[in-house]
Amino acid sequence: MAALRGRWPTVVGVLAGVGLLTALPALVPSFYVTLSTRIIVIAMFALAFNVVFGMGGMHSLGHAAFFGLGGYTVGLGVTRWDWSFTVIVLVALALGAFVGLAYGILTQRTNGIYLLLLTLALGQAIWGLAFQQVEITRGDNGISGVTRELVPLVGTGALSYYHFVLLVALASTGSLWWFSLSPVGRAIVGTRESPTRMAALGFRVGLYRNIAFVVSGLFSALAGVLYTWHHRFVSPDALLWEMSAFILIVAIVGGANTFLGPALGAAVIISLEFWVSLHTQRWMTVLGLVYVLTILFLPEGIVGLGGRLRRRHASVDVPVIPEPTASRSGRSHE
Amino acid sequence: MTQTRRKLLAPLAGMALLLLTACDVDGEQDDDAVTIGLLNPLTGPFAALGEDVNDGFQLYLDEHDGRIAGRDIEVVVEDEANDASVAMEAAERMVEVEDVDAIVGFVNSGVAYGASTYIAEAGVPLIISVAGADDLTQRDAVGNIFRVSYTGSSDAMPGGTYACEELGYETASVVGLDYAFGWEGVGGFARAFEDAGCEVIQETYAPLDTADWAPFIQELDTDADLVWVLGAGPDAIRLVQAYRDFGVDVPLMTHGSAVDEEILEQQQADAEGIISTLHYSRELDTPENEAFVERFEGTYDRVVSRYAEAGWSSGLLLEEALDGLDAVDYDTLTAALADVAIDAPRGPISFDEYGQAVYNIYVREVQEVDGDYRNVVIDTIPEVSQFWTYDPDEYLDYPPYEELKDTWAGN
Amino acid sequence: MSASSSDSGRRRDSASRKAPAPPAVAVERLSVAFGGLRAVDDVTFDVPAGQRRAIIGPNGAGKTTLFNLIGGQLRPITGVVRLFGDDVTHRRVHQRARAGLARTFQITNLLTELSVWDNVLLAVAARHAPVRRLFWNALSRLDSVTGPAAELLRTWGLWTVRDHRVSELAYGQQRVLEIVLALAAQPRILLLDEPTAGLSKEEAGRMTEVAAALPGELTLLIIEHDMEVAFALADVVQVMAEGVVLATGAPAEIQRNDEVIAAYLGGARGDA
Amino acid sequence: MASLLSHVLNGLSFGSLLFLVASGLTLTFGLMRALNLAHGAFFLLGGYVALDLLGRTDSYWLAMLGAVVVVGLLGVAFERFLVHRVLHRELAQVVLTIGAAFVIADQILAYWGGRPVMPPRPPGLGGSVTIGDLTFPWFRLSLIVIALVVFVSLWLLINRTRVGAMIRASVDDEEMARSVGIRVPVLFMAVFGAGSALAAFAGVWGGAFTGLEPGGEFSILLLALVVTVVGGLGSVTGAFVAGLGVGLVDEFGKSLFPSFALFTIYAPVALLLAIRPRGLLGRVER
Repeated sequence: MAALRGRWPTVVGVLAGVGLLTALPALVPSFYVTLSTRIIVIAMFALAFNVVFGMGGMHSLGHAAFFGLGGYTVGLGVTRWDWSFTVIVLVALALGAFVGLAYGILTQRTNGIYLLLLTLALGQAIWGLAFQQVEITRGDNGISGVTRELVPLVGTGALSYYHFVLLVALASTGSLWWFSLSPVGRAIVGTRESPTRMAALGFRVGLYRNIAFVVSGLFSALAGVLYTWHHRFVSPDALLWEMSAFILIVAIVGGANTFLGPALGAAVIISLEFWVSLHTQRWMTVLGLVYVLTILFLPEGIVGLGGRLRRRHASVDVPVIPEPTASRSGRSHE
Repeated sequence: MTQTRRKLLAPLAGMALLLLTACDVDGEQDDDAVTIGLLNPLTGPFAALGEDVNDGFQLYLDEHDGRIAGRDIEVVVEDEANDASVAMEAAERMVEVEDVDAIVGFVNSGVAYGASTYIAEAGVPLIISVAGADDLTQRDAVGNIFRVSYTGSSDAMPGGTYACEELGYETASVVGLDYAFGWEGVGGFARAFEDAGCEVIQETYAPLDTADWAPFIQELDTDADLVWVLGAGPDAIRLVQAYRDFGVDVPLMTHGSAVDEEILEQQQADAEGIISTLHYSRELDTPENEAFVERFEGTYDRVVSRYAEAGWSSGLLLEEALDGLDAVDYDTLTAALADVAIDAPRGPISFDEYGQAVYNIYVREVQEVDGDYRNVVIDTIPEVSQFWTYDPDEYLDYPPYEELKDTWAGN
Repeated sequence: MSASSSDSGRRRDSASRKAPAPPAVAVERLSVAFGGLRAVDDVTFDVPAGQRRAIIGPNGAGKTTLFNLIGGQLRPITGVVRLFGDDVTHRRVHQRARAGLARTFQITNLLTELSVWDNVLLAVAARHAPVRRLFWNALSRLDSVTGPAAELLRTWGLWTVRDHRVSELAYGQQRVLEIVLALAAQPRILLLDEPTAGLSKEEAGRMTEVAAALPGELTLLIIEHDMEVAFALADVVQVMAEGVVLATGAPAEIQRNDEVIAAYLGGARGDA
Repeated sequence: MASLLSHVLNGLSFGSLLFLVASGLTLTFGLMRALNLAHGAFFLLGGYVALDLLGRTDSYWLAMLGAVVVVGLLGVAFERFLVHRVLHRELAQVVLTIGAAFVIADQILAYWGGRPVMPPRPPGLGGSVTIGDLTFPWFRLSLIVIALVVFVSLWLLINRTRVGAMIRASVDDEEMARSVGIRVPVLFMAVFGAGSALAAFAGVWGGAFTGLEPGGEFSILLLALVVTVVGGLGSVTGAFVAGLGVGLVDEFGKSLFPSFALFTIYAPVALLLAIRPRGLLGRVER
């Protein structure tokens, strides 16, 4: 198929983007490095979420569970059980994958609004656990003092942590990109389009839904790990349904039917939230209006919009099926 | 696969562009002006508390037309939004972009804990306006973090001793909300009550935001001489209502936060007769308090609250600290704050070496005063430390209250 | 599902004689009901391997329901379904597909927002278990998949529209793609559910030629309303009405069968 | 140890409140397949508007009526200009109504401030009744009566009136309903308006139990969602049964296990949804 040569513009685009993000700390005042780190972590979470939402077509409102569990693994791993960095990351990923599998199995028989409400209930059940098991999680006060000594090849400063997060985010984005193109990834997209057709082709639909949740849970937990180390603090809010609603909206605004859309959604929403709250105390009203207007005028999200414009211009006069070489093909007329 | 190129390029460029536009650098500085950051919640469940603190502080500035200790004061207000990640970024922005000289903030203890790591590192003096978690000014005390409000246990311990020694109650059933403030309040009361020779016979915790308090109220051991409650906000309203609804005729005593002025305004007759201990009451008849209450309620036409007093007092504290200070920087301001002594509406305030305010504790009783229900001051316990009558080092060796939860009754 | 008693009897007979090749599709006392109405009522028939059987009958005769029972989309209340002698009554749809059964749907059921190319790639990928479990290599780079896919699209004249979304295709092309997806899995049994529905006369003619040219060893069951198409394609015609099989036989024979004519013209057995 | 009767009465009264809170949500979903996640915000708005009117008119009933009408009309407008455009796209409804909840809650905060308030109890329902050693507040008994009245009237509206039949027809097959002359848009506006009015009524009457505060828009929503979902999305009877059920479970749960909290209800709810997505009595999607 197309050799790398044919995809030259894409490679340049990616390299330019990566270069820009790497050089970002030098371009902006140091405060915005912290903000950018949060954007990148949330962007990574949004991409992981999109494996279930955009690719799998499953409306999950309970993804904070993976994110928060990853965060708590770090919080407890550092302050209470003093695990090593590798153990913390492995446990977080295993936890994310395991809970992801549980979500997949429990949501086998549901779709649409019922799946949304089921994942909401699951997420809240896990939030309730963290909120209530006070002896372990210190409940509402959360866990602070989650120092970054354990994080390898990086000092504890905000700048070096930014680069660490960027590295991990790019690696995850790359692997999620390859995963989305892999047979399993395309099969997940297929189950979104038509589960009955995919089953008739020989795909075990339930399995692919589970894989989507496992992969999504795993990378969401990883994002949760980075989020806690970034803030050096974790509280039940990281598990609360409002975080699940936030990431859902980020993916929609960004454009869930594209690969990088949700990442852009994260940048747009967090920057907007930050910029608007500088200028008005009523930033919640502005955000609410943004969500309403997005749904009404930008249903496919910002990146999706590009797609729709492109499609509208590309002339869609489908040519009549040419006379086939052999005589064995139905001919359609216009 | 031609679309992939455009799909990849657009988002990356878009993301970078957005980051650049987000940083409109402002915050021009003139040299002798002092910038104070107000980082309290303006949205979410604690929005009212945050606004009271900010209004109290602003009112104090307005009384001195924007200049205290001979310096122009610039105020930067940001929303803590009851969210640790937002609060941390706001604190960092205040320090690095707005170049604030001090911060007055934090209502939610979880958020205060979250942001304290950064603030300790940055060294900017912080006056905690409300957040009550004990360890912020005890085990995790940091030189540049002060607190003008109470710790979870500080205003409860005097109540324990007073109930046992002065009011003559021998047994008590204690009820608290199941989060840090609840364990610390209940623990403080129980420790003092039992050390004064009386006995806690029942200990109950109800989750934050309990919708229906009936089951807890009906489980109360009515043989107890006293029921002591640690509740706040809407929980306090619902709790006292259920207490009266189910006709529990055991005297009710609470931590002052359960009958805060703005809560009492909703409780009205339900709260009649409740005795409580707190470092402030609207009915204090000191000249400073009368002037403060009259100005606040005149300017904002809502009843004054201890949060507003905390904002006003922070202004007073900063004025005293800035007075006679030639170079204002983190260290000089922190050092100056450490040994201020002022007469605030609540009475005299100074800081102990952990940064916690030392102040009077008032025993109040809810009485009807010309048609309205007020916390009438019936006794004063002067100059109370956060460790009450215990030696600080000995007190800090006790296990933290979260580990003492469920251990007070029955031993 | 109660194991039908006659099952043991059959095994003894086949064991003693050199077992003849088991029928591609064997259906025994099959029934399913929707709220009291028996859509398929105690149906039994065999389709030997390689046979082309058209199933005709008025609307509501239970034809598509029968296909859904054979395909696994529906579970029967009684009866057994066997593919090449294997009892698949309790097997899931994807297991039957892997056993060599492919089908098209009466109402077009494609991966509409994906391109024609992606649809066929997935259909071909479905055959190879190892490909189905591949997490890393890009599906569009696997020669073992792209080769057959390209060949199929060229054969069926959809190569030029491979990059278009399925939703942008003409209806006729979508019906052709349904067949292509079914064939991509190199099935041994192919269920065609009204392949010519919604097509013009001329297109139907083309489709019939296409069906006729399918490989001989492929067992073909076609649900068809158009008598001409049915009789042109099928070795055997099976007539169904109100959930039961009225008659089965060579096309010529069926044309003369009065019961069939009655069923169509709404005779003795009441309106279909 | 409180008597069994008082536990049952507590459970039923709290359960009645839960049904009251969920009734509006069940109505809009049941009849219109519209999941209104701004339901909690309408609840709050009803309470705050009533308090505001009470301050001006000093008449409880007038204030309540005013609040119910104002919020009902807002519901009609909300359906007409926003919800109607996303009627069959459930995910779009979720995001749109969450956004609306943000806006309404923030405007309440801006206009009425963030201090927790509690609407007064309806006149005459203040005290408690004492039978033997059991003291029980009249107000909680009134909750049981009100829930019954609301349940019966909703059930009749949906199942026994022409309007109910027309609404169900329009939901099942909008084109068909239009073709037989049912003015579907007007009906949907009416249903959504009624749902919002119910939320406002619950905000006034139920608000005297729950209290009103910023953040209530989502805590109340979650209570309503649990009841609606457990009862079976769209089934009024289901919501009534589930409301009382959850109320009793919460009551007995708290008295038996000290650390029981309402949010430990989410795990069993999740399991129920996994096994029976349609909830206890939900109608199976056709």
